[in-house]
Amino acid sequence: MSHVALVTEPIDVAALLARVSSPTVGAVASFLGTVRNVNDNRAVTGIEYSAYEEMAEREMHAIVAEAAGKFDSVAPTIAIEHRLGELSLGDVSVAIAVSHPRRAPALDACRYVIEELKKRVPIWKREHYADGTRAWVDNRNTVAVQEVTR
Amino acid sequence: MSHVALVTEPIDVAALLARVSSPTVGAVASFLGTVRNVNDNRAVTGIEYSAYEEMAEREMHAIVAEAAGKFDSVAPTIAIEHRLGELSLGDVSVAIAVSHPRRAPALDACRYVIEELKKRVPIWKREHYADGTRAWVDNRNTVAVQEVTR
Amino acid sequence: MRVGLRLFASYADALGTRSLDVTLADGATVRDALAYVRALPGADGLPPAPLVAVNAEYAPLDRTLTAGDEVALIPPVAGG
Amino acid sequence: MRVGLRLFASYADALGTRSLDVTLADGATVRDALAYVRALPGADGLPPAPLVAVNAEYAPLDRTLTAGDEVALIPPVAGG
Repeated sequence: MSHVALVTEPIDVAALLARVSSPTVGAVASFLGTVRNVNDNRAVTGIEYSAYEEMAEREMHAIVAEAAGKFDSVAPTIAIEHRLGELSLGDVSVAIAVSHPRRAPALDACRYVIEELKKRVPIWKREHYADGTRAWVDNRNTVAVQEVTR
Repeated sequence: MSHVALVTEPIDVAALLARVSSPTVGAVASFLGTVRNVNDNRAVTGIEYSAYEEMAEREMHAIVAEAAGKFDSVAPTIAIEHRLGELSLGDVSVAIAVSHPRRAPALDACRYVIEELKKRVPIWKREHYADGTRAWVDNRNTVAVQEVTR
Repeated sequence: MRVGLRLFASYADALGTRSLDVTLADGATVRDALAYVRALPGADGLPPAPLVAVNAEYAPLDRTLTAGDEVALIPPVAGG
Repeated sequence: MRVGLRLFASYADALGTRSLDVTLADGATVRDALAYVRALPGADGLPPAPLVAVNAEYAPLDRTLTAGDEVALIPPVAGG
């Protein structure tokens, strides 16, 4: 059974992996997003995440449904949790776990989920900087920077 | 610091993820191989893994070194543990955790490590079947089947 | 007809509110709801073409609204 | 000169041993070590061109061996 949740407590990654594990799968791919101490050359001290919660959950369920038939005739089992509220450095902001009988669909679906989540799930973040300032930051610039450095 | 080990006790996945996590990374990609209850339409009851241990460790270190410069100018941090001995259904046979400041190199390097590991690290498995028989199984057939079903 | 407007993150900061009930003409579209928002104080902080969701789904500008709809302006997302 | 041979998994089963010390002519290559193994009882269970490692690294057939080398026949791998 796939699982989607927005949570305010720390994400229990081991429990998320356990949710998708079973003797019928051969592969579990996962992705964790974590709060980094620097972004765009600014020293970050924490991040505050918020969401349009009903819509975020709906979009995550839509992404799970899309992934179901995209990589193999057998659907992967997918669990996604995104944390909201005040996060500290090193905290896990998002955890995605995907299992499948075979590794290629597990890896493909895991990547699909994080890429789509970053494009369209209505979640926002405000970074807190070492100099005491704060700023709303979005995934467009990050994507642009990534593409330049590839 | 990257980490490579062959182990006989159950792999502690949370500890492996913690090894590569730090406030300097933004992404942790991981892959777990688990013992599946069926392979090639035969009911599997367990798998026995063995290795040419010195060489397996050396090859895993070589794969880590190759991944260092392959996906980004910043090297990913990589931890790999492969279990040896008798494994039961659902047990984790291999765990790979890869962290990087950005997600694309983390995901790319994680996939590179599992694909290369499956091609060249000298580890072998004998499957035990529900009918009491055993057979040596290798990754060539699995790869062929995967390519046909894609 | 009355529809609910929701604002989030930087848009909520710009307009100083997170939700408001507004009255639009029957048959109004997403475009009309956006025009309403643009007339509010602080709306110069919004981009030229913000994304919009109706009842928690992305919706095009020509989507016709119904009484009771929830119209949300969606800032560039930052999940992950 | 003496070199060590190591066998693993299905190859060890086929030949009934996991390691043996053998004497090869000075200047012998991986190909010569393989020829030695092929003459052993049970060697018909090996494939025509098994992979070989010398001192824990994959090595080509024409690699010249040195006294004390460890020559391992590597069955198709199954890690993961």
